[in-house]
Amino acid sequence: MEIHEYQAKEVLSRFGVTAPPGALAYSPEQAAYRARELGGDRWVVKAQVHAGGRGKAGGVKLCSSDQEIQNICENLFGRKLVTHQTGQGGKGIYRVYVEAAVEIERAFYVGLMLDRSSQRVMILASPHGGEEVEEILSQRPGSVTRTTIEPAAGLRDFQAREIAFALGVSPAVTQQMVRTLKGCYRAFTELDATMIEINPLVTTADGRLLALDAKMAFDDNALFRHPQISELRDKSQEHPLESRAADRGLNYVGLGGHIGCIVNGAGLAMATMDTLKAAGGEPANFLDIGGGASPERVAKAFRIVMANDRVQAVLVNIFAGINRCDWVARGVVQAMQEMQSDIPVVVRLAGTHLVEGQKILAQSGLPIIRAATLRDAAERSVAAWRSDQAQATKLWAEP
Amino acid sequence: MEIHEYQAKEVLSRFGVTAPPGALAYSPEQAAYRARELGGDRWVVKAQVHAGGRGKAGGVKLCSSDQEIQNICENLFGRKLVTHQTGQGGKGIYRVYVEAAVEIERAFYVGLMLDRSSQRVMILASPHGGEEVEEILSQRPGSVTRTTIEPAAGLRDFQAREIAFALGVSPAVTQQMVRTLKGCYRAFTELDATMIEINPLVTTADGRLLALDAKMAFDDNALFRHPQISELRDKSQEHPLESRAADRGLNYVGLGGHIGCIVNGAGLAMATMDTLKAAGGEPANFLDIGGGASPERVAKAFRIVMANDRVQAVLVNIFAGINRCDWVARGVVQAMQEMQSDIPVVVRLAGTHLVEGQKILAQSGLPIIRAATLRDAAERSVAAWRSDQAQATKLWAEP
Amino acid sequence: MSILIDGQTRVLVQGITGKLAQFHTRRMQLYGTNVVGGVAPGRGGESVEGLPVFDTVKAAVAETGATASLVFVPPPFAADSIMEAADGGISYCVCITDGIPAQDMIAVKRYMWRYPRERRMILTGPNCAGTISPGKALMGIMPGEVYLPGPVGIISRSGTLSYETAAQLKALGVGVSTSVGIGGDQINGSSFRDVLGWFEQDDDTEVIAMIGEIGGPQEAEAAEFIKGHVSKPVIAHVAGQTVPHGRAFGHAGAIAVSRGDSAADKIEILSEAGVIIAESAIEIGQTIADALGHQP
Amino acid sequence: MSILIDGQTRVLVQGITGKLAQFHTRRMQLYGTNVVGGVAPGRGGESVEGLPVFDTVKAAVAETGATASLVFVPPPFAADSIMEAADGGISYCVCITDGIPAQDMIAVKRYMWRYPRERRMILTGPNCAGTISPGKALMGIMPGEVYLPGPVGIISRSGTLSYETAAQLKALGVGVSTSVGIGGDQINGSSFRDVLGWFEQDDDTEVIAMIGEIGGPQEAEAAEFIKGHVSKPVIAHVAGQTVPHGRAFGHAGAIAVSRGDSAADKIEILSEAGVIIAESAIEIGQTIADALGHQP
Repeated sequence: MEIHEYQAKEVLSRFGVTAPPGALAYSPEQAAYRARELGGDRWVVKAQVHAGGRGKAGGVKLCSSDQEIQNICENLFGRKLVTHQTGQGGKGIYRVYVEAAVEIERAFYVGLMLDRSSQRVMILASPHGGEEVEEILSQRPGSVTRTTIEPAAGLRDFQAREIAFALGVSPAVTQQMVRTLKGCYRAFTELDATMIEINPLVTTADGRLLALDAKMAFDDNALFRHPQISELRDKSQEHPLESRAADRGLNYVGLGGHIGCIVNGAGLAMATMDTLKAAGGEPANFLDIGGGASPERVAKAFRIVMANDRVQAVLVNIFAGINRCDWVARGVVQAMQEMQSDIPVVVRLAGTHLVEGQKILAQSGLPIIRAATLRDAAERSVAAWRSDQAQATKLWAEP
Repeated sequence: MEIHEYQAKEVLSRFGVTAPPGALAYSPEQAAYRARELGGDRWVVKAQVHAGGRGKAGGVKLCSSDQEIQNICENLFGRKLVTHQTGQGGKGIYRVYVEAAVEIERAFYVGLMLDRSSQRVMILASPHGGEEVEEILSQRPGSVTRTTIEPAAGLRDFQAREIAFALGVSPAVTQQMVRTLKGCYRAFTELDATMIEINPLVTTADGRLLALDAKMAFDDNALFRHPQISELRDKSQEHPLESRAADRGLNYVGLGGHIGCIVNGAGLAMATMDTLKAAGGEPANFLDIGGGASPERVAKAFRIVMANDRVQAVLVNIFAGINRCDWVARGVVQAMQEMQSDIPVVVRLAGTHLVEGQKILAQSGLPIIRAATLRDAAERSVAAWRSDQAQATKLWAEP
Repeated sequence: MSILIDGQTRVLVQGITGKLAQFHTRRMQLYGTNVVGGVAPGRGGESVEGLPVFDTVKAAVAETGATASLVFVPPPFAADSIMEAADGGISYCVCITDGIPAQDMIAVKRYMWRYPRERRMILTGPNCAGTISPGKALMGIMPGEVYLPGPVGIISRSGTLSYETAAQLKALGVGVSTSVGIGGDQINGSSFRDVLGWFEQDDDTEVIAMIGEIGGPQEAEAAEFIKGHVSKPVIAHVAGQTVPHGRAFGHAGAIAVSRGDSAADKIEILSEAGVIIAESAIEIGQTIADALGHQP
Repeated sequence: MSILIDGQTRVLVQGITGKLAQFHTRRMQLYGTNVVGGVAPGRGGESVEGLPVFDTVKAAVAETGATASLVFVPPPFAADSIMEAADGGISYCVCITDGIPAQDMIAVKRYMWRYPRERRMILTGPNCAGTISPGKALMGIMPGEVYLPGPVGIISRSGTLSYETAAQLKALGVGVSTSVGIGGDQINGSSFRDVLGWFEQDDDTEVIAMIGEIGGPQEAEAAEFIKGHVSKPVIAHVAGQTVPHGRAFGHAGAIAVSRGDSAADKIEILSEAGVIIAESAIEIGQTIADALGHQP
């Protein structure tokens, strides 16, 4: 789960990470008012969307009067901000953050993430703040310090100091850097974060160390123990279908093609997409129904896939282990009976309770195109989408 | 550093450990008033002293009226409570804790300490609550569960459950036991405790798990990061000279003999005591002046040793490494010049800046008995204490 | 032979009182797995599927002599159950549970280090289908009927894609020595590398199939290991060739963010290490069968 | 030969800008120790006693090639400095600092486990006098002039009592191969056991003297180890025979609370392992000299 910049700054401030004074606004008038409240004569107005690259996309503006803030906000609110991370649809701007502008001396990149090789938390730091981390890693890999943290000991002062010295900050700022990094690490572990990025982390002319931007993402699997983090969820930033699927325990990701996919298991789902594509089709989505899915969950998955109006054929590919083919078949039949759509549906079942599943499909009387293997399923789906009825329904030997 | 039962209960309650309702009183009247405030018809009145074995020593009484409480408290307040842990002097009773009496079903022993073999925190648990741990360990060693805790993972639920199952509690109490033990472990690590003992930890007829007694001791070396724990110190429970020494960075323990000892290093100090005893003397104290002692610190040590009116001779035994013989000599001379005592003083110096130290002693004009070796020092000290002037000052070869 | 489990392995089921656990316990018993008991704190003394239930792993091990354990415990408590198995004398643990917090798994890995290597438990998973030695024992949730006994060792991050592989092999009359699911999470108990090493030592395994996917360093680490330590032919498939950069698809681990994470990068790295690539998911079985045919 | 340090060992001083550290750095230099630099965060580029000061251990190691480090850092920061040494490529670290919280040392021990055994730093101390290989190098705070070079290996929990031992030996004309202070805290980097193993391997050490005291399991663990692994004569003294039960005397570790903690218990356990006991502190030197005389 991701949160907004202003939320990340508030969360991190509880761990000793400092940022310039700022305030949230839900309308252009409120933004201007917030600026007057904050005082000063230069402010940065920042669209609060869940995506990097806001600056380049026009979502971050420096203003020097409240009138200017209001004008800029009129243009931001309600718009979709399209950055390199949002996809073409962009993300809606419903909140802006108004922050006192600061005199930047130097700008650093600091990121914390899970390092899968060492299976520890790792801190990346670079003196090239403001650039995207991918860019830094590919363009200036030598500038990046990587520090892995031992869970039994936590982030040590010496490690934080080494980062500070590598970034070349003054002794006074070193103290603040140690506090900031240790705060980030505590926030990461205590709140089950998966990513914290402060980019840029800046030193100011008057010797302060401030987080100018902050991003945090959290481990969905651990939200059960952080209700206060769950409350920060902003559904306006999520894809409506993905959001709806997630609320039903389904893992859905929208894509550009026309063949809807319902699969169990992430690996098989990816392989199904790969195979569809190789057969000349394009998946409309990724969808993993997960393990132990009830007929109801399968029916819900079906409805979500069909809610995408680009879908012109549906492929259900289930290799049941912890799932049961009979339950899946029952869910498919139930959803198709309800929906009365004439979009062709290909179903490939294998594994646990296969025979029972096939029987349910066969006895449903629905025009379900059955397939025996993954290859078969992909080929029939592409044929069905191309309305090649003969190819889609060619005979096959019941396994 | 040790704290009182009522303080330990308050500290542990912040970590989810529950105890019966109770209140502190500084006088018999207040104790009776507290009981009325608490309500109920049976209370336990407990002398708050830093020592185990209060019950057997008459420091814990069950009362069933506020008049009875007042009578018992009249007898407790101001008295010295002598238990098997206090030594003959006992510890002064200046506070009592009044607690609602509970219907005990079963009583357990639970203790957390540092296990030096595994270098981890260890939990000891036994179903024989209420007995002293030494007694349990020697009389019923088979009843004791020992659980060592991995610092990177903390006390795990399964470990706490294993303890609960070993104690044979019901499933409902198991939950409370897990919470209690995990709370104790968190308190231990977060507050740098060296010992937590809940003895007894009881189940009540109505299915609650309660700490009836609680003891905590803290790592003096870590008090710098726990000011709120330092504030719980009660000097009334400390030996005045030990307390005075500790405030001056000196490690002093009073003993029963007549030869005052001033030594550097705990190992040499113990060896000096052993040697004195073998030579027929009895040490009046243990005193380690520590490392890098200034002349002022040495002089302070001298004054503390002399403040014990049992002292009839003083032995200064310094093997200087991080210390300096010249500074020690200067401190001894300074203290002796001030104090003008006719108690004989034996000084043995060795190590860093020995020659300078000997010169200072020689030039002081004071009747200092010098010794070259540990054997020599011990023999001269015993002779001096026995007023055997000849033996104490027999010639020796300057090293 | 086979690796990790065989018909003699005495298996416990942790969390046996759960519905899914009961269903799969019964299936494992039908398959012939030597399931000897279950663990469910507070339910000690009960019985499930004819098996005794214990309060703790230690008690279960003492009574049943179990050496392997299958963890079917809900995510908030699963890490604790794995540590209990490690502490209770279990030598091989499979964790099926999906959705364990990553920080919990970090703690599990560090916790397991407290035991010297020679008596440190082996963990596979979490978020995996389990391990099967066809014809001998099934410890997990896979459909046993799609596996023939045979010479192919399978290691897979994805459960269903490993079933797919076994089914394709069965259609070609080729069987499996052992199939090990290492799980789809970011932090797992054993890596491709670890299991490659065990298959290399196993006399019954002639070729090894690695079913990988986008994201994470495991395939590259495996390639490095194969160069120096694996003499048997290795066939690999990498799922997710069509996944757009930077998107997470289901598995917590399946996200391509840095160099080496994409399917194309992984295929290149594996090829360089001499691994035979099954480009398409529908050709995994055939590619393995071909490699077996080319065996000296 | 000698153990841990010799005249070639390149030594860093962490916390070199402190007063005591400077005093003892000068003394070590006078003794002939090859001190090559110091570390003091934020003071990089300065110079102390003619030695370069660095901000980090890593930088110091890179510049000076140091392999050993002496930690002279105040207690609240000392644990951190030890971990910095372990991470910075130091292979032997002596921590002099007295008063490090026990929980910090627990973290240090666990932190050091992150390095594989073959490149894991050896730590002696904290709260110790250091290590001296007489005539070669002194890394610590002991008075170098009381040590003669010779065949006796000394291991001691107490600094001053090890000086006493060396001085008694010197009076008898007997010298020391290396003297190692393992420190007076409850949790220390190396135990009697560890150092006994090193002395057993050292050709220049003919007999080993163990200076123990009341409290803790170390002497008993050493006795167990000696039975199986030490062929050289071991002489032991246990200080604190007159200490009343249950009282802590100075050293955090020196408190007799459980069975096996008292001096009498320890002497019994050590005797059973064939260790020669110096009952009285004034006879340690003579007992060692006698053992040397009885050498085959």
